[in-house]
Order: sequence, then C-alpha cells, then structure tokens
Amino acid sequence: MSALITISLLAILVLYLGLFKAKQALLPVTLIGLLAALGLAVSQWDTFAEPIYSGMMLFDKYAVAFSAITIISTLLIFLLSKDYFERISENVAEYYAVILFALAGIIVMVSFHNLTMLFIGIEIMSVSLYILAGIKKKDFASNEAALKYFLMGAFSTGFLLFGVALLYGATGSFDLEAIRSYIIQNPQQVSPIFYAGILLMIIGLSFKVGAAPFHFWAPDVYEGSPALVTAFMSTVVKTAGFAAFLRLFMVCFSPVQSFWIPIFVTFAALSLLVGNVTAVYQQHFKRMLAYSSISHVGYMLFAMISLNSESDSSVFVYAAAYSVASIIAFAVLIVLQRQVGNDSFDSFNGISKKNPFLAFTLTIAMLSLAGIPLTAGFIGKLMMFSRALAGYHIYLTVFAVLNALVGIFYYFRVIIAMYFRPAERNELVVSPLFKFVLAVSAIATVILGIYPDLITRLI
Amino acid sequence: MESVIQSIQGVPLNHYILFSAIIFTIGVIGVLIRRNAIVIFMSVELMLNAVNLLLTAFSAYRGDASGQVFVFFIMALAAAEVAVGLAIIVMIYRNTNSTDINVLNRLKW
Amino acid sequence: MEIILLLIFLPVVGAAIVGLLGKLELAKTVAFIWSLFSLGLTAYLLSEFDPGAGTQFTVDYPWFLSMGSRFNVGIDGISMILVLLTNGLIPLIILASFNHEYKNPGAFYGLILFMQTGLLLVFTALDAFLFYVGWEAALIPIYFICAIWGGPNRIKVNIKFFIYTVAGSLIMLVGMIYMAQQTADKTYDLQSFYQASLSAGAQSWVFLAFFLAFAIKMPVFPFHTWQPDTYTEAPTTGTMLLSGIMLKMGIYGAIRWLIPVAPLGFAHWGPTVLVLSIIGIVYASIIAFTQKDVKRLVAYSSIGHVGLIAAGIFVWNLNGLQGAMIQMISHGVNVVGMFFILDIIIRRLDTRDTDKMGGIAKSAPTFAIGFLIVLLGTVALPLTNGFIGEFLLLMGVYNYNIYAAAIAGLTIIFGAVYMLRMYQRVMLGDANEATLAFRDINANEKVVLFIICGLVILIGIYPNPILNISEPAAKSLIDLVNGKIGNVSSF
Amino acid sequence: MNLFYLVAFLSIFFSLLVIFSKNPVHSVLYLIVTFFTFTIHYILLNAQFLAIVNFIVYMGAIMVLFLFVLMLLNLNKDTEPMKSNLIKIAGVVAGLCLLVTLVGSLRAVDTSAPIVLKNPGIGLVKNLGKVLFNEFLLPFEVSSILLFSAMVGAVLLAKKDPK
Amino acid sequence: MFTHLVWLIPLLPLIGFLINGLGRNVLPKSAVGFIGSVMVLLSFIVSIGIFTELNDSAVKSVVYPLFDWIQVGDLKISFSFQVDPLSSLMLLIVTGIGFLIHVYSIGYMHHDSGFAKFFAYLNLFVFFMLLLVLGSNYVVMFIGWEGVGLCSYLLIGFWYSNPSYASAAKKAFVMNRIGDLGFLIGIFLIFSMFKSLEFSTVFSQAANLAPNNNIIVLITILLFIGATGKSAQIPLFTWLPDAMAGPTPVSALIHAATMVTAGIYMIARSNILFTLAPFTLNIISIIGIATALLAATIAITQTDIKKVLAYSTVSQLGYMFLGLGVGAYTGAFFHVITHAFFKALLFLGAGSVIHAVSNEQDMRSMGGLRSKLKITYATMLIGTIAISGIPPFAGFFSKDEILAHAYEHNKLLWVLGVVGAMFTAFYMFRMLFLTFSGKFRGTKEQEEHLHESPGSMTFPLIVLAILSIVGGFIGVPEVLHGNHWLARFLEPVFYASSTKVHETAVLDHNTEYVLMAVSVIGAVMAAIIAYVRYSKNGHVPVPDTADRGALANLSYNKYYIDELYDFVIAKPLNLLSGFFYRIVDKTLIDGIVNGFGKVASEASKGLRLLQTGNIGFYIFMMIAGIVALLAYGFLNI
Repeated sequence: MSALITISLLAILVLYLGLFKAKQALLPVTLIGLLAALGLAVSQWDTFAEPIYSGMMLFDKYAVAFSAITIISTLLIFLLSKDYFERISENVAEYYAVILFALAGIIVMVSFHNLTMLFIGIEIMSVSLYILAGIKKKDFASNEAALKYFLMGAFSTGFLLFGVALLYGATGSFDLEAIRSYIIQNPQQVSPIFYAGILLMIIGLSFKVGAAPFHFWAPDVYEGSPALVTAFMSTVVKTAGFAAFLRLFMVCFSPVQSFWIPIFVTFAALSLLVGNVTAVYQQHFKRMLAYSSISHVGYMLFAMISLNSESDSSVFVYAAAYSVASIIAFAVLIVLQRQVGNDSFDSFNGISKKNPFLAFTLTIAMLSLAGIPLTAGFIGKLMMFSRALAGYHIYLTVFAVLNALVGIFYYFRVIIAMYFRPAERNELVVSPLFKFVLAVSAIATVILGIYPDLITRLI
Repeated sequence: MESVIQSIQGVPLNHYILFSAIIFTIGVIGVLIRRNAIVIFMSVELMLNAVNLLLTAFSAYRGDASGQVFVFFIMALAAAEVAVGLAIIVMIYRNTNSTDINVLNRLKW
Repeated sequence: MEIILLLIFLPVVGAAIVGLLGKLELAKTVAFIWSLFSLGLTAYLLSEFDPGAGTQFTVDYPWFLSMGSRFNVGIDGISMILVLLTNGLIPLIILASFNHEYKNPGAFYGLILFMQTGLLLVFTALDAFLFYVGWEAALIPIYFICAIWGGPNRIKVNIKFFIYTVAGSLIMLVGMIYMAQQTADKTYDLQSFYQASLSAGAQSWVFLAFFLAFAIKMPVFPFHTWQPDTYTEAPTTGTMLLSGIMLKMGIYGAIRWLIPVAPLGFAHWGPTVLVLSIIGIVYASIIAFTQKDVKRLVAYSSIGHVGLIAAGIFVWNLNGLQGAMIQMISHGVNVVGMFFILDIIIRRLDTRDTDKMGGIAKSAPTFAIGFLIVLLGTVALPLTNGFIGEFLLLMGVYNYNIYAAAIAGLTIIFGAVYMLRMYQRVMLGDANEATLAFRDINANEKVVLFIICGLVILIGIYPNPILNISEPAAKSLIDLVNGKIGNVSSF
Repeated sequence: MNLFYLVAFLSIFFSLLVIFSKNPVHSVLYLIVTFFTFTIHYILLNAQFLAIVNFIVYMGAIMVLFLFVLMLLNLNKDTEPMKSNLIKIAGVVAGLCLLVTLVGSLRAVDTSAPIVLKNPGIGLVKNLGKVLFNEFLLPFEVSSILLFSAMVGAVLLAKKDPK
Repeated sequence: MFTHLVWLIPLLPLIGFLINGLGRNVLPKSAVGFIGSVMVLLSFIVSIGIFTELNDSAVKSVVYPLFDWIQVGDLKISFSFQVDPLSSLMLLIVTGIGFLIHVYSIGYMHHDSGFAKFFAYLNLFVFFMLLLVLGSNYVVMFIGWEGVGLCSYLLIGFWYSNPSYASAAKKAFVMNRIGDLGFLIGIFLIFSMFKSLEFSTVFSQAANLAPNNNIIVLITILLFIGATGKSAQIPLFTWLPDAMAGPTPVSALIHAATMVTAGIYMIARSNILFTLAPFTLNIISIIGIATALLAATIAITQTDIKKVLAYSTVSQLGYMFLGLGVGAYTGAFFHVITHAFFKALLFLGAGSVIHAVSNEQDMRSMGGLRSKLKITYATMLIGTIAISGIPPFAGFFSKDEILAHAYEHNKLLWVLGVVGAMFTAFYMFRMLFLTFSGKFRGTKEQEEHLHESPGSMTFPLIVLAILSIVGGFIGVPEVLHGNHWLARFLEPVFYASSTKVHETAVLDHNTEYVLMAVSVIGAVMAAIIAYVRYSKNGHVPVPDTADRGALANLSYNKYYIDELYDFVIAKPLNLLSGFFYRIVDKTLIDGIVNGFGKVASEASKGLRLLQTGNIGFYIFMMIAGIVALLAYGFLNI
C-alpha cells in the first residue's frame, strides 16, 4: 500500500517539479522515488497477508512480486527516458507523472481484491496509456495509435463493465472472496448470468493483454506509439494485465475451470499463430516486436489452462523474462531510431562490428525471447510448457513448439543482420545510462536462465 | 413516491437485463457503423450507461448499495475518458482536419 | 572442488579468457593450450576411472528445484568414451584450424570452448533438464561459428540447420516435461525416468518425441537434408565440430535417453527406426557416388556411416552397442581427418569441385599418404579404427537379422566405391596447372595429420582398452532395457 | 409497471436515433434525451441520488462537453461520410448476433423473479454515502488518481504546442 | 624352436615396409632393394625352419597367440597365428616366390622414380599375405584378406598418373570388397553357429555335424563369394585382367602366385565346412570350370602379353576351384603350388620381354626375340610346357590330379576340363611363338634397344624354371609309382573331410592312364596347332581396326562383360545416385522441410492482411470473436 501511496505522491511531486522548471531533477527524483517504492513494496513481503481496506486490496506475495517486477521494469524504462521526452515536448514532467500514474494503476491491478479496484486500476492505467500513446502530437502515427487505442479500449471497457455487472448480479458482491464462495456454495446451480459475466470479463481482459482475437489494436498501437511508451506498454502493462487476469481467475473462477479452459486454449493457440506467423513477414523491428508480444501472450495464457499452485510463478517468471528481454530490445530500438532514423531489419546490419556490446546484449535478448536455454526466456517457456502438459494439452504444446520455431526464425533475423551481414555504418553511440540498462537486463536474463530458482520459488 | 415504487414492483429482473443488453447492443452497433470518432465515442457512452442501469437494477434487486456505488465509479471513469478522448480527437482534428476514423489507417500490416 | 565440475566448466572459463583476447592472434594459442588442460584432466580422470564401478565422479547439487531438476552429473563407461572423444578432438580441431586466419579469433575460439562445455554437459548429465540445457548450449556456439565464418550461402543454410535442430529438441523437451510429470517424484532425474512406469502407448509417443531430436542431430534418414548443406557451407573447423563431436550427441542421446527411457516405445518403433537407418546407409552412399563437391561427398558419407551406427544401436545388443561406442570415436577421428584433408586441398586450390582437381599425389606425396590412411580408416580396412567399429556394428545388426546386415554391409562396398572414386579424382590421374603447384603439407599440418593417422592405426590395432571402458556400462544398460521389455526373444 | 416499459421503449427509440442520425449534433441531442430516460429509470429503481448525478454529470457536463467539441470542430453538419450500406448492414447484423448470443447466454430472460425493493432506502445520499466512505473509501480515493491523470492528460493533449 | 619365431615372419616384411616407407626419400636404391629383399629372405628362412620342424614333429598344428584384439561380451578375437602343414607350405610359397620377385624387381624397377615406394608396398603386401596365411581365426585371416586387397590396389595404381591405371586399381579394390562382404557375413554366421571364430574350435565342432546343414550351406556360399572376389572367379573376375596395369613383378607376385590363390587357401582351410555342404561344392565346381573355359576362350585372342597371362591365371584359378568343388582339396592346393611356380615364371619372363622391348606389351609388335633373349626364352618355354600340362613338368601332375577327381565326380566336368587344358596349351604356345619366333615386328629404336635382362632378373627366372620342372614331384600319384608326399603332408588338414566323403570306387589304374593320355595328347596337339599357325606360318593377329569375325570379336572383347557390368550395375547406380540426390533429396525431402518454412512465410503474407489498419474492421473482428465466444458460452452453460 505504501508503494502505491509513494508512487502517487511521487507523480504529484514530479508535476510540481515541472511547474518549477526543475527539469534536471526530474529523472533523479523519479528514480529515487521508484526505488523507495520498490523498497516499500518488498518490505511488505508477507506470507500471511490479509485483505485490507474492507477487502479492497490484498498485498500478498503475489502482489508484492508483481509490484516489484513492474516497478523494476519501469525503473529501467525511465533510465532510457533521458532526453527522450525532451525531444517530443516541453512538458516533460507531465509525461513522467502520467507514467507514474499508470504505474499506480498497475500496482492497484496486481493487488486488487475487489472488482472495483480491478476496474479502477485498469482504467487508471488505460487512460494514462491513451495519453502516452498520443504524446507525439504532430506525429500522425502517434495520433492514430492514440485514437485507435482509445476507441477500442473504451469499447472493450464496456464489455468488461458489463461482465462486472453480471457477476455482481449473480453474486451480489464485488469481493473476490464472496464471488468464490458463491461458486463453492452453489456448485450445481451457478447462474447463467455468472457464466456470461465470466465470458465478458475474459473479453475485456483479453483485450487489455492483447490476446487474439482481441489483439487487433496491439500491432498498430505499438507501432504508432513512441518507442519508450511502447516499451512500457509491452512490458509493464502486459505484465500487470496478466497478473490481474490470473489473479481474478485463480481466486474467483478456478472452481468452474472446465468451462473456461477451452476458451483459453483457443485463445492461446490463436495468439501464438497470429503473433508468430504474422511477425515473420514484418520488415520493421518495432512492429515485429508488437506481433511477437502477441505470441508471448499466447504462451502466458498457458498458465491459465491448468491452474494450480505453480501457475502464478510460471506467469511471474515468464513476465519477468519477457520484460527484461523486451527492455533490451526497445533500448536498442531507441538507439537505432535516434541515430539511424529507421528500425527496418536492414538498419541492424553489421552492428556487431561497430558496437559489439549492443549486438551482444540484443542477441541475449533475442535468444531469450526465442526461448533458447541459458536465458530467462527459456525458463519461462519451459514452465509454460509444463503447465500445458500438466493439463494434458499435448496438441497445444506441440502447436506451441511449432510456433516457437517460427519465432526463432524472426528473432534470429535480427541476430543474422547484426552478425552476418556487412554494412557501412557510422559508429553507434550508446550513452552510459543505456549501457547500464542493457547490461543489467542482459545479466539478469542470463542469471535467471542459469539459476532460475532465484525467482521461480518466490511466490 | 409510493406509486412510483409500486410501479416498479413487478417488473421482472430479466426484463432489466434484456433492456440493458439491448441498449448495450445499440451502442455496439453504433460503434460498428459510424465513422465519426465522436459519434463512436458517444455510442460507447451508451454502452456504459446500459451497464449503469443494469448495476442499479441489480442493486435494487438485491437491496445492496454497492452496485450503485459502483455506478459512481463508472461515471468517474466516463468523465475521465471523455476528457482524454475528446482531447485526443481534438488533437487529431488539428492534424487532419477530420474526425473520420477511416482517414487514420496508416498503421497496418 | 569436485573434479568433474572442473572438467565441465574449465572450457567455459577458457572461453571467457579467449573471448577477451578479441582480435589478438594469441587467442588461438591460448585456446589450444587451454584445450590441452582439458585433455590432461580427462587423462587424469581416465586413470581414476573404474569401468566396472558404474557411474562415478558424481556430483549432485540442488539447482532448479521448482521444476524438479538438480545439477546432477556423473560419468560411466559410455560417458567416459564421449568425454574422451570431446576433449581429445577439440585440441586437435583447434590445432587443425591454425592455418586459417579467422577474423576475430577470440570470438571464434571462445565459441569453440564454450561449445565444449555444452558438449561435456550433454555427455555427463544425469538429469534430463541439464541434458537439454547442455544440448542447446552446444548448439548456439556452433550456429554462430558456422554462420559468421561460413561460406557465401551460410545465412540461409544455417538458419535452416538451427531451426531444424531446435525443432527436434523442442519436441524432445516436450517429451521430457511429460516424462518428468509421470515420474514418481516429479523430477527430471535420469533414474526416475528409468523407473517411471508408463503405458506402452505413452512410451511410444515419448519415444517418438525423443527420437526426433536425436534423429535430426545424427542425422537419420529422412531427417538429414540440413546436413550436407551445413557441412558444405560451414568453415572447416565448424564442420569438424559438427561431424566429429556434435552428431555424437544424437547417438549418445539415443543410447542413454531414448531406449532406456521408453523401452516399450523402443520395442514398438525399434524395427522402423532400424529400417530407416539402413535405408539411410544405402541411400546416402548412393548419393555420394556422384557428388562432385568433396565436402558434400564426405557429408553424405557421414550420413551413411552414422546410419550404420544408428542401426547398431537400435538392434540393442552388446555387439551393436560396443560397436557404436568405438565407432563414435573412430568416426570422430576419421571425419575430422577427412575434413582436415579436404580443407588443405580447398584452401590451396580454392575449389571444392573434383573436376578441377587431380594428380595432387604427385606434387604432395606425404599428403597423399596421410589422405590414404584416413581414407582407409573411413572405408573400414582391417587394422584401421573403422574396421573395429563396422565389424562389431555389422555383427550386432547381423545378430538381429541377417538380411539387415547384408544390406547394411553394402556400406563396405559403397564406401570403397565413393571414397576411392574421390581419391582417384582428387589425388590421382593427370595434374592440372593448379594441382601442379600444390604445396605439400607444412609442419603444422603434418603434426595434425600424423596424430590422426596414428589414431587411425592405433585404435585399429589395439581397440580393447576403449572397448573395456564402456563394456560394463553398455551391458548394464542393455540388461535394464531387456528387463523392462520382458520378452526379449521377440526383439 | 407499465411506466417501465414505456420509458424503456423511449430509451431504445432515442438511442437508435443516436446511432442512425446523420448529423452528429443531432446524435448528441438524442443522446441527451436518452440519458434523460435513464434518469427516469433510476428514479423508478429508487436510486434517487444516482438519478440526480446522472442528470447533472452526464447530461449536464459530459454531453455538453461533447456538444462543445462538436461545435468547436465545426462538425455540426450532416456531411459525415457514412460507411457504405454493406458495412452498415454487416454492423447491424453483427450487433444483432451479439444481442442474440448475449441474451441467449444470459438465459435469464424468462426465469427470474420480479424486482422487489427490499430496502427502499439504499438509493438515498445518506445511505450511499455511508457505503461509499466505509467500504469503498479506497476506490474512491484511488479514483482521484484516475481523474487527476485524465486531467493532466487532457491538458497535455489538447494544448497547442508553442513550437 | 622356429615355431616360436613365427611372429617374426610377418614382422620382418613389416619392418622392411616401415624402413622403406619412412626412408623412401633418404635411402639409396641399393639399400632399399637390399632391405626389401633381405627381410623377405629372412622370413623365408624362418619359414623353412618351421616347415622342417613341422615335418619332423608329431604335433601338426600349433596356435601362437599374440594378444587379444577385439573383446566384446562372448566375442573374443585374439590376434594369433596358426602353424600347420597348410600354412607352412603357403608360407614357403609366399616368402620364397616373394623373395625371388623382390630380387627381380631390383632390376625391373631400377629406373622408376618410385623405387622405394614400390619395395615398401611389396613388403607390405608380403606382410598382409602372411597374416592371411598365418591367422588362426577368420578375423585375422580377414585382416590379411583385406590387406592384400589394399596392397593390390596400391600396386595396380602404382603409376597413378595414368587415369585408366588408377581406375583399374579402384576396380580391383571394389570387386574384392564385394566378395569381402560375403566373407564378412559368413564370418558372422560362423560365429553365431559355433560361438567362436578360431579355426581349431570351429572345425572340431563342425566335424561332428551332419552334412547338408542349411546354415553350413549358407556359410560356405558366403565364404565362396568371398573367394570369387579374391580369386577372380565368375562373376567377379573382370578386375584381374585390368590389374595388369601394375608393374609386372606385381602381376607375378600378387595376381598370379599368391593373393589370387587366397580364395583357394581359405576354402582349403575351411574344407570341413565345405565338405558338409555338397550343394556348395557343386556350385564351386560349376563356377570353376565355367571360369576356366571362359577365361581360356578370351585368352585365345588377346594380343597383350600380360592380358594373355592374366586370363590364363583366371583360367587356372578356375581349375583350382574345380578341384575344390570335386573334393580334391589336395589337388587344388597342389595346383596352387605348381601354378605359383610357373605362372610367376611366365609373368617374370613376360616382364623381361617387356623390359627388353621398351615397355611394349602388344605381341603384334614383338616376334623373333628368341635370339636376343635366350635365357628368357628358355625359361618361358619351360613355363609354357609346365602350364600346358605336359609331363613331367609341374603342371602336369597337379592338373591331372584335379582332372582325375573331376572324372570321378562327373564325366562332363572332366571333358570340359580337358577342353580347357587344350585351350591352355594353345594360347600359351601362341603367346610363346608370337613373342619369340619369326621376325621382330616393332620399331627400329626398339630393335636396337633389345637386350637380355640383367642378372637380378634372370636369376629368379632360372630358379623358377627349375621349380617348374621339378615342382611336380612333390605330388607324384601312386599310379605313377610315386608316394604323393604332398597328400601325406597335408593329411592332418584334410583328415576330417576325407572321413566325411563317401569314397566311391577309386579309379583303376587303366582308366587313369587313359585319362592322362587323353589330356596330354590334347595338350600336345593344341601346341602343335599353335606352332603351325604362329611359328611356321608366321600368322600375326589382325590390328584392332580390322574385321575379325563374330566369334573372335566376342572373345577379343572379353564377351563384353565389362560393358555389361557397366550397363547393368554402374550406370544404373550412377543414375540412381543422381535421382536420389536431385529428385528425392533436394526436391522431395528437402522440399518438404523447406515447405514448412514456405508455409509459414506464405501464411504470414496472408495473415498480416487481416491487420487492415481500419478501426471499424478491427471492431468488427472483435465482435465476431465476441459472438463466437458468447455462442460457445450459450452452448456450454
């Protein structure tokens, strides 16, 4: 809770800093604040947490772990933001604040214990993201991304709310515990309204995480938004979305899983297919990452199809692995966009010669995303496959394997371009902060890949 | 007031649900068939109001106030969304002189 | 410090050191010396090794407990052979590459040493997950070696190789996860795998899942099409690593992780696999007849030879298995020698086309002798290493079925045909301008060739020490499987 | 009881007008009417406070904002390029499909008890306030972040950059 | 005492090989020749010692183990040597004739730049041949078996710059390999049947078996296949004539005296197995006589002096197999010995001729050499008489023994054998007269160059000529009042077989005399015809371009068997190779593999079109998804 308060206050403080033109202080203050929030969040580590504020929030290990990973990711992204917003607009402080607001919403999302909080958390995050997607005001792509995201997001919110309403209608409460006990007490005559509510919730949440067939917004919005925002969306936001998704279904709906598991199987398969296959043909790194993020949603959905005590840590590991790797990818993307002005695969040609460090870290990221052993991404995939097989979804797993192969193909395009293709290019300059982010993320990826028990047994 | 209360007594809950669903669907259709971003947005508002009504009906049915409280939050959200959404639309209009969503399809494939 | 940890992780430390040397030419020397350390360590291990004592030097640390995996390694006779092969061949391969000026040698040799650790993990792992990690850890470096330093068509060929291989291993991974969930204690432990009781149907599937990975790696017909292209396009050092050591991963996997893990699956699919292996022998040999690209020719010949090894394994008797063990070493030595020789030729003539060669024996008599000895090893002439393996393998196949042995035995004839044809086209006949100017081998090449030829003959004359290392382990594996299959006579 | 059906009919009628009228300004006006019918519904449901809030916030503030923007952007003509009829029909069909499946999956349409107001007082400010500031205090506070964020964002986006 | 030195016998040539091989660039030619010859000579001396010891000793078979070679489970193959009458005799032949040929080569190869290499190869050959002979089990024998094949390959391709020579070498190796596969599988069968590969164990077990055991029949057929490869029998004989590409001493040593008789040696060694398989013996005799006749008819029209001798060798080998097939193991081996003498002699003589006429091998360009090459002529005459089976020269006794047994077995075989013998006499004398009588038909330079060979070459000729004359007396049959020492000496080896054979009525002496007379007369008549045609009338074969007549053409072109093999085996295999590579591998299998990739990228091209960029469309798709989802719920609640 104190993390949430810290972040909210931090956002306001940042706004004030902006007001007083203390631009130089923005980044340090934000970083320090986030570190403080991180410390406060972690200090709440408690195995026997109880819901607080009339059952609105529950800061259990799950919530703390996901808060921590989202805060850390945000930290890393902020480290990349130096000079980034300055180029877009004068109102840097506001952007910082909006990101922090979004993060506050995310903290709410991962620790909700009441549908009200879920709803408010999601909306804080979404509204902030609508804004962030459109911060390049003169840029058509950014405009388009903002509008698309906004209209479709608002539309999907309608479904989410309808679902909430139906759940309320069936159970008479917004409290997760109450909803769960409703199912357990009426195992035979669960109201059809309740099932319809679940379906509508699935629609709403699937949209937020970008699972097929509700993924259509994702590639366009990811492409159109500024790279840093896309990084935030595809890492922190996705992680939070999944955390909320999983929490809701684990706590509330697990007794009726036979009803919704086939849906997730279908969604997982569709997401894998659409994400991976479409990514193959992409010519631009950013859009490729957008599609690939859809495919990762597919993998993460595996955790939903056989729920047990390991599902949460599976998603956690996967999300963590995916986040760090994506941050590297986006960091490189930002460097490229700034210095080459282009993010097509051709612009990666021969990076290994001019900047081996950049190439090396990006290679680790790509290997991790592709799920190659000794990287965190592999551990994530392994745990997801494990989940699927624990539910005897063998065909789905084999299908996922085939898709993973397709994934390797397009991730390796980057590696191929960097290492095996020659190119006349200028030296790429990587600022120390970027270097720091790249190094930390790469090291984290490898360490988690080599000794996964560091985080797999957290939750 | 009593007569009013009397009059509501007896309307089956499912008629409220049906009614909300219809309004909701009309909102969805509106989103589907219109090109003007503002009108689309208004259709979304229609959907939200359908939900509001449903929540209130449930709330009344169960004699539980929390449903109505939730409506407040939805209204707060609606307000926030309207502010942001209209700002976005205005921003786009400045760039394209249009609020037609079909104009905005550069990002594709 | 457990010695086995040193054995496994020494190369990776070397990889880091060599990698840091970057563009310095010193890197190759350091890498060579480092690989000699490993070799020395292996020699020490060998002196301490007791073939009859089962798995030795075991180390068991908690590692990835949440998935039920431990860092559990150890060496038994079968592993010992492969550790010996790996650590013996890598110094040789590094030495063989000395005549190349690879750009960025630090990275090049660092990758080789990194790969060594992966290979050693594969050959010593007693935990499926660890095995898988090693399996892939060996693949990544070789992919980079081939794709960075390879021929003009390297990108396309290598991505295919990589994806193809990973396809197999991912399916294997699925099989492993499935197996782990079926074990009593939900772990990836090898012994738990052995003790898991699955239905015959489930074992069939597990068998197929594992087999696919191994079949692609070996490669077994019809999963072989990546191989000639990759061998052709890879830098020779990469080809040596691939053919000399890497493909033994598949064979080793079949011995340790396939047949004992899914014995009933093996009982069901074994004959089919055997047929595939034998088809592979004949098929690849026939293709080799008319190949004009020398590297491609040897690539196809390797498919044929490996087909025989696979056949020897899938008949699952002592002769076949022991034949496979010794043939793995022999094939490693021979194929590395063969590619080394081809590399000498290709480097000097700048072509791989046999039509542009001929008469080299005249300009380079010493080289011709070395070539001939390696060639004789390859065609399994008695008193060379190839004979021991092929004799035992064919005998193993014969014990299973005489017709299978007769067809598999065609390799003896076909091997002679294409190898001698190549030798004739390359070394004999009229010389042309290019081959007249052919320099005979230099000191470094002489040393490498001498070592290889020495091994070819030494193993051929006195193979028993090697056979003795693996025999008890092979026996106990066979007993294990036969005990599980039950009615052995049907198989 | 019949009043409900009458008002419901009006709601549906006007909401249809909202989506089918060509002029956006008309749409807004119809929407305001629709919202007014909703206010009546709230009253019928004994949710007096909601009715008032709906009247003030939605009709008063939000819809005016819409209208304001429409006027600002000079969109008060019926020249909006409509989608082709095909798409319209497809949209309507899709919407009806949605309705059918939605209602179908609710399956509650003909098997539920009529609403009986157990606790007629819940809709009063006094009671709602108690719930809001006890149980729902946290969401209430947190929603301030939502509004704050939206506020900042709206300013940020709508403001003309000096550059 | 000498028996314990048996390991020296192969070791010495091996040492010679190593010294000559490693020092080939350093050692002077004289040293090379000396070392090469002396090593074989020393082996010969040891062999003589062993032979005499064995002759005196009561123990007729000694196994001398060296070390365990391959050991897997119950398969134990030791590297060990066996000394018994059969191997001791063979040792004498190999080392003895080997020594003579080494000496001969000093002169013959003197001008060749690969002198040291040549001697190294020769020594290596002797080493492997001795392994073959000495091996106490089938696998050690197989080592030698393949090893000699290798040396044959190396020596045929000695002048490898000539592509056709290199091809001939390859052909020899491959054809041998075909046989070797049969041999190898035979070995496997033997092991699975007897659980051992040691001769002593196998044969003692086999002696207790009943005849016509199916597995034994199969084993013997497979072993025989091995023998056909090594000993150039139908259908694997075509390599031997081509093998004449090698230097002549090689032809003498390997392709006449020693290696090609390995098949006979092997069958003689395994005689008990073959005796148990009459079916196989019939096949052997049929193949033997067929080969003998086929080769003889080809030899008649050949014009290359070495080709004639080569086909003659094939033909004589056919006789030996005939002997084996009719159960005349002793006779067959007897013929091995005598054939070694006179065929080595003939080849060396031919070498001397070729040496004299500046490497010309076509007899059409020779003639009238009698006066210039006196020693060569005399020795070759002796050899020719010997091979023609004219008493009392060596060939007579051995051939007669085989024919007598053939008669006993089947009259037709005898008839064919005699016909073959007549052919033999004819083409051998034809060769002799074409070469030595008449006038010289070569070029002027060649004529001026004509000279008798040096002493190192004529010495072996003389020794061999003597052996060709007297060699037959080791096996004078009882009917000619001899005591057939050879048969008695070899008795321990063939004892088990002889007890198995139901000796039918032994031929009475009169029949035998008649048989002998018929064959001798036939041979003499053939010789006379040859004399009349080629010496008296001075007939010279027509040049290649001229018309020959169908039969002669068929014979001259070796019945087109090479072309047939090429057409039936080589061409289809090459076509198959191309088909497999281009169609099956590249198009089909690789096509499927690449197809996966293509499907993915094509699917990608298609799928991405769904992402139209149009919000309306997106929402429409979402609604479609929602409807589907709700429909699912509707059906499943």
